[in-house]
Amino acid sequence: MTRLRPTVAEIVEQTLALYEDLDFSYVRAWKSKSTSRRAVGFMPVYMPREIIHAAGMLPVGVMGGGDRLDIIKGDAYFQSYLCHIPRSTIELALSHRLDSLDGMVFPSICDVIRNLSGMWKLLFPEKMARYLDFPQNFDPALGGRFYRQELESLRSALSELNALPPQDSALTHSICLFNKNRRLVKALYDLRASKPWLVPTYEAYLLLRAGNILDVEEHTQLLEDYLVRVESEPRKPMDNIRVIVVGSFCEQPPLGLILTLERAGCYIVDDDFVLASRWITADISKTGDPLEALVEAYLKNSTFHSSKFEGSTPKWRHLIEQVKARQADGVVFAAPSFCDPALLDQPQYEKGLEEAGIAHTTFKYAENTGQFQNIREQIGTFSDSLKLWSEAP
Amino acid sequence: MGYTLGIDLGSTTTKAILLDANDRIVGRGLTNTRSNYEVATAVAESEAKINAHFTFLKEAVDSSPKLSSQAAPLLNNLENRFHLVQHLHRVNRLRRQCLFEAAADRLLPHQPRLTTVLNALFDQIHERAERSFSTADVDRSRFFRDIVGSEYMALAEEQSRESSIALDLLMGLYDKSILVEENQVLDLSFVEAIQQAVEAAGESETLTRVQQKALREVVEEAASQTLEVDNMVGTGYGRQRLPFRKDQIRSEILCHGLGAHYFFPGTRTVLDIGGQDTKAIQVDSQGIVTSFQMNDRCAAGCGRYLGYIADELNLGLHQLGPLALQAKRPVRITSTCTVFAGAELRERLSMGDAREDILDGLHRAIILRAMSLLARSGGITDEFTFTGGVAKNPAAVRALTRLVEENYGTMKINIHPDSIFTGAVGAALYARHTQGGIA
Amino acid sequence: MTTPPAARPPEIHKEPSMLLQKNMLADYFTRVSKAREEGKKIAYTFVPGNLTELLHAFDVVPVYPEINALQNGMRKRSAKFILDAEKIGHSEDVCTYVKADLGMLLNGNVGPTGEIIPEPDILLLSYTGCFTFMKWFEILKQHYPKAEVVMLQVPYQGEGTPTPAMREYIVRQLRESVIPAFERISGHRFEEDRLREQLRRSAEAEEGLVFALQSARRRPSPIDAYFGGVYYIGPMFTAFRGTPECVDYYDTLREEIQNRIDAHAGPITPEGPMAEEKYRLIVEGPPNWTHFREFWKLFYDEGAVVVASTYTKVGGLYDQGFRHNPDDPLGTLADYCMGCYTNLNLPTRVELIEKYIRDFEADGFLINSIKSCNSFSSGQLLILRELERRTGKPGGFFESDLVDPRYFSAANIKNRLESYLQMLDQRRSQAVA
Amino acid sequence: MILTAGIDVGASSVKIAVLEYGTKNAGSPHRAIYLAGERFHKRDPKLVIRGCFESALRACDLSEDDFAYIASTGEGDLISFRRGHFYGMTTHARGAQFLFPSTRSVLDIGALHARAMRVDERSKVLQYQMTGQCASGSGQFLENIARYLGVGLEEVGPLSMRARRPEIVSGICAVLAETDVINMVSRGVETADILRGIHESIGGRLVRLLRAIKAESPVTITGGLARDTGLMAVLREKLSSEGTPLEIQTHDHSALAGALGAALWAGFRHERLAA
Ligand SMILES: Nc1ncnc2c1ncn2[C@@H]1O[C@H](COP(=O)(O)OP(=O)(O)O)[C@@H](O)[C@H]1O
Ligand SMILES: Nc1ncnc2c1ncn2[C@@H]1O[C@H](COP(=O)(O)OP(=O)(O)O)[C@@H](O)[C@H]1O
Ligand code: SF4
Ligand code: SF4
Ligand code: SF4
Repeated sequence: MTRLRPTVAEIVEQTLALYEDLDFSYVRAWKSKSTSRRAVGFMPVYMPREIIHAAGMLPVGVMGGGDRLDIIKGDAYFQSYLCHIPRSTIELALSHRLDSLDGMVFPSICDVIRNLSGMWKLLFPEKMARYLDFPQNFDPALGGRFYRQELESLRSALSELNALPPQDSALTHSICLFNKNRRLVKALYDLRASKPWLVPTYEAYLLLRAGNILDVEEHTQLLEDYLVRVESEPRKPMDNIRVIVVGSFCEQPPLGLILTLERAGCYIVDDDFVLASRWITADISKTGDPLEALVEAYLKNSTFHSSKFEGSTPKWRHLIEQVKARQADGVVFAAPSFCDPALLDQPQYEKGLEEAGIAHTTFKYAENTGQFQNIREQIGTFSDSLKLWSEAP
Repeated sequence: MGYTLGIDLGSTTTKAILLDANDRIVGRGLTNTRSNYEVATAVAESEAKINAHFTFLKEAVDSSPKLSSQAAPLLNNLENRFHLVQHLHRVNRLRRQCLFEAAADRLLPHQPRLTTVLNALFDQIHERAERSFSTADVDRSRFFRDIVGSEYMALAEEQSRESSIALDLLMGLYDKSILVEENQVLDLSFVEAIQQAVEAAGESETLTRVQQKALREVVEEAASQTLEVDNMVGTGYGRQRLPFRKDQIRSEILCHGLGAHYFFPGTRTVLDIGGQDTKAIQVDSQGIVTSFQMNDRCAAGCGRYLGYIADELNLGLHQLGPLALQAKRPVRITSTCTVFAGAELRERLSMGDAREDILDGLHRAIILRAMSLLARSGGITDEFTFTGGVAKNPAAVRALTRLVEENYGTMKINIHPDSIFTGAVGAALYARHTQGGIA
Repeated sequence: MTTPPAARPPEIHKEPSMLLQKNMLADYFTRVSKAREEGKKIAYTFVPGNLTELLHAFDVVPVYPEINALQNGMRKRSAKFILDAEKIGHSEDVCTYVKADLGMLLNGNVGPTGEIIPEPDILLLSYTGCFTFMKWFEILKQHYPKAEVVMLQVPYQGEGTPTPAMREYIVRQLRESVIPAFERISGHRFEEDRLREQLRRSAEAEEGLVFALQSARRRPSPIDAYFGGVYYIGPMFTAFRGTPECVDYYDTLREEIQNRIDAHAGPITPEGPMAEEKYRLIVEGPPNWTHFREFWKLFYDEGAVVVASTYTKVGGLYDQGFRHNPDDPLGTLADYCMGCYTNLNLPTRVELIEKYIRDFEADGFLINSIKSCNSFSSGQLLILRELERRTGKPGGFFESDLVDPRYFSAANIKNRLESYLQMLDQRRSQAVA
Repeated sequence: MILTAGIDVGASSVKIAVLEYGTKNAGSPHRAIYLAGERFHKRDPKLVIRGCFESALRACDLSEDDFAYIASTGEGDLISFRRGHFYGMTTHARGAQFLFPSTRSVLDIGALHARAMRVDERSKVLQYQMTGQCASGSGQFLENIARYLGVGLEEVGPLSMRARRPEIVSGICAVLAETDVINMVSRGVETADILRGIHESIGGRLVRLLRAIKAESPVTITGGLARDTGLMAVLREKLSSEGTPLEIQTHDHSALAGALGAALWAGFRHERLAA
């Protein structure tokens, strides 16, 4: 059967609809196909989605409520000096928008998300809520062993949801599907880096967000379609600077912010948005024990990140490498307000960049920020400063 | 027979309530808070007493066979006249103060011209007051400062155009003088003012000689009633600085809870949006507070936010809500900060958005903040009472009603016409009931 | 109103144990400052889940950046330090302990007592219950390139109980990476018996601490378990656990409290002895250090006594039965690390406070929510509601910060405390009527 | 020589600069021939901007067509008759360096925002930092306070310098400040001490901004608050006593630096486009 590839406009429309759907109707629809179907949500930044998928379930990335959700009850649970994502996530749950999720996994990223796991247990005792610890000790015999035990325990918790015993073959199969997906996401990022005018970050971002919810094969197909179609879009390069955005890994910037960055003269050539789709940087082994393969991928092939102990190579080194690889002109630190992991890293990054003579700029946002004036001014000046001065007075 | 007095020294307004021995409200006093809390308290108290005198007067007129037929217009007229007398008195004081400021050394070169301009300006204020106070509906929620301020501003603009005296200079004089004026207690007694009012009323009304005499008699009688205050309790933002004993001071949270219970015994949740703070309070069946939340020191969630916006638009506070109700395509306001919202408002206006549509968004913004506070205090339980100055604003009420319905379901929402006095009522109740030692 | 310069503030009341502790602390800072001269190695490490006994077993001198920050906060030095850290690019939003520490470093690492704190040889990243610790040492590592980071990851009790896998993970890390690293750096071989000896003394002192904490069950309570409590935990949670001085300290403390019990006396506060115990409260969350005395006085003025607090459990839940066990040295360290208060998940924290409210017959509970500390603070509003629902006791909520004076508003807190206590009064009188 | 105009639309006022721009060929220096600002005072900004621009035309006896390039900066969206737009910091940096060629850092303090920039000798912005979305400590904040105290804006500076015992305040809301100020007045705190306290607190924030960008000396102050001599005094004091000393300088035309910068960039851009 031949299938007509959707156009770029159609893909954008579809992904935007998914992004804006705070009711997760896709999940409902997916589940309605069979009574045994289950969906499990997970918080940013990383989740070994293969495990959920292999259990016959839909992994759903929950990334807060964005800028269209009014916070009515969520503030009842969080002080003003905490970041925004937990309150909007609670709001989603209290307003029954997450009812289609049979469980939630809270990966170890920071104390806020960690405590959120306990809050979930108190508020929704009937739902599965798991905290998933990641190793900070990267010795396979120590951290690796511990992480494997964590994964096993998660696996059995999941199997309680649909009473199906875990199967290694299923996990291997899932690993293959996600490997393919990751390769395409990587292709998308590479294309954007080489021809940023062709792949606006607005679109790339929506595509990534779609991957948070769509079934992995469907998403892979969508990526493929986009990559084929976008090549023939009549898009022209502009006089923009190339930047890498760092710090937006958990609470996501509002779409308006991404647009503002682009309009103020920046091509984003790398970023840490929706990081779960790119956390693992190489194919996960599809031979041998699949759990072991997941553990190994985490220990050896995961990206540098604020909630991962940096070990002997400071994170700014990785960032500088990234700047070079992506031929970026500068770095934009965009962190959510009150995000300790991102904000505590920033001065180190800045220092490293300064020593390397790489331009950078910093601002904070919240997922529901509606005012971009300040940011526009700032980013506009940043891009002005990088491009106006080639022959200035 | 003794009365109790409750004073709620709010950040924007100071409220006083007089309760009689049966806990009936006989007097209400309202004034704007100013730098001198004692003055604010004294003014509110005297306003409450004046109001009580009018209450007595009304009773006397109603029961006087000679006057009862014309009671309503007569009293209304009398009250307007009374306030005009007070108002003009203050206008004159303000005029003197402005002239005095204009004589400052650094202004000497301008002084002759300034004097002329100021006198012309105040003559007009005077005239306008005569006119506006005689037409029946004066908006009493606007204080001296606001009424005179906006007139002064408009007239000063005119004058500065005509006379080449800088607007900033004229406004500066006003800003200085109003502060001085406001920090004085009114040196005009009820008796003096009411007599002048009666004179004026006598001249204008078609009263028979007999009626005029009867009027004088009831007025005299009402004026001579003494208001023995047995005990008083102060509450509110500035309570710590009230010249009261410690046991005469109660937290505004408690007073609000009790006051809301007084008006609506079924109340379980109270939302109070005042000038500088917003409180969400849960009370039990006795009006005793069980939990509460207050906002941070940020104007974005309270009445001052709307006040600031009203200033930006050169509107009176009371005009804001009705305008917002006419919104057709509500605008979502993106700034949180009041000052930034003001800038956003101006920007949007000049981009062509309608005033009412923006206003609707601004009202919604403040109510959204209140919703979050309510949630933090424990949600909303039937019956729900909305108090504070902002409860007078119909657009705020509408936004609240909608959001409550959407998020907590249908329930009874109470708003009392005297709701701004809720805290003062609570305080007056405490004043009565702590006397017997039931603290 | 201003105080005339002649009028000195009233004499601060200090108990003998407090004076003793003050001396211990002074000695300690001197010891730290001299460590390098004496050829000793220095490890920086964190309070919750600290391995003090193990460090002592290697003759390594522990330095606790948190304690430095706290002490600097109490001595009103932190404000400047925090600003200095913000000047080099640290955000206003992040934990102020970190910034206070960095600020001190930027100002020559002169410690709270005026003595210089030497650079670390080891950054012992044994961290319990807080992610910021990890960031903190990543930052310090940039400043001290010569120091070696030794990682001991302590898993969080996400599901409410420590699992054998977690315990095994810690024990293995201790055995296979922490201890070898210490042997290498300190040049001393690991002697298990030395560690056992330390642990034995730890357990002994722990009995004393528990006696103090439990004494608050009496009416009137002879102690304040929050403001006073932070002193009582001082030696136990830091450099003294496992030492003979520590045992002595708790003996002194026990005697002092016993005397007050016998005399039916209330706690001693800096303002003088507490007159009448009008309210018995439980407090969750750390105190504010920059206005510690002011904060305490607000309670003192109202006759409010704190009978139990969670902050006094950040270095272990001894009152719930945990004791260091010399017979299983590494296992007991693992249990200790995992059991610290901020490593408990929220449901467990709620249960613990609920238990305190009942066991200590509290009239209500207060939460002091600390801006710095996501580990403590995130979720506290739910804790509040959950406790109110379960116990029917009203809760009060304050916000302040540990060492950043910008976030302490005495007027605000006073207002809230007063309102809260009046509310308690009202409910009490209603209950009587 | 060509004519350019720069229009800086701020939160509280519009500023216009008309420039005789000395092109490369002509080699003549740039010369400002008209500089003015006007406050919106609650009027429709668009009308004020237009009116202000027309006054400029009248004063210089020019028509719109005489300009080679009209550039906007700030909220330039409000200007329909511009040819190009430059971002605020780009223009303030340029303007500041025009006023003081030695400028190495710029601190622009306007009605709602403050921003600090470090610039190189070609007025390229190397690093910068801005204040956030709370108006506490902004120009508008100061203006409100002055109003509550019944003090004219131009008196604020001189008064503050007369303070003897500054009343330290921190982080108070720009709108609610009214009551805080009222409280202070009622406690008998002198107006001068209140103002100085506020200057101290604003100054502290500004110093932090400058330190955050590792500002270098000399720092040129631009924006309306450059006129506030009291604030300048506080800044001078703080910058000479805390950390590496920084020298600050203000110019009579500091408030117009943005407009000037825009007009300068306008000329630069025009030449590039023409080339
Ligand atoms: N007539 C009115 N119409 C609409 N809003 C009003 C009116 N009067 C007062 N308000 C609002 O109420 C606020 C003052 O409320 P109030 O309860 O008196 O405050 P406080 O007790 O803090 O002084 C004002 O800031 C204003 O927003
Ligand atoms: N003489 C003065 N003394 C003190 N402040 C002043 C003076 N003149 C103007 N200002 C301040 O300058 C601010 C306006 O600065 P400006 O740079 O024009 O702002 P914007 O560009 O944002 O409109 C006003 O808020 C006012 O507080
Ligand atoms: S935004 Fe930052 S602080 Fe908030 S939950 Fe995410 S990682 Fe944690
Ligand atoms: S976040 Fe809390 S536990 Fe962590 S370092 Fe800061 S104060 Fe300590
Ligand atoms: S955000 Fe605006 S309204 Fe809120 S405190 Fe700051 S200045 Fe005041």
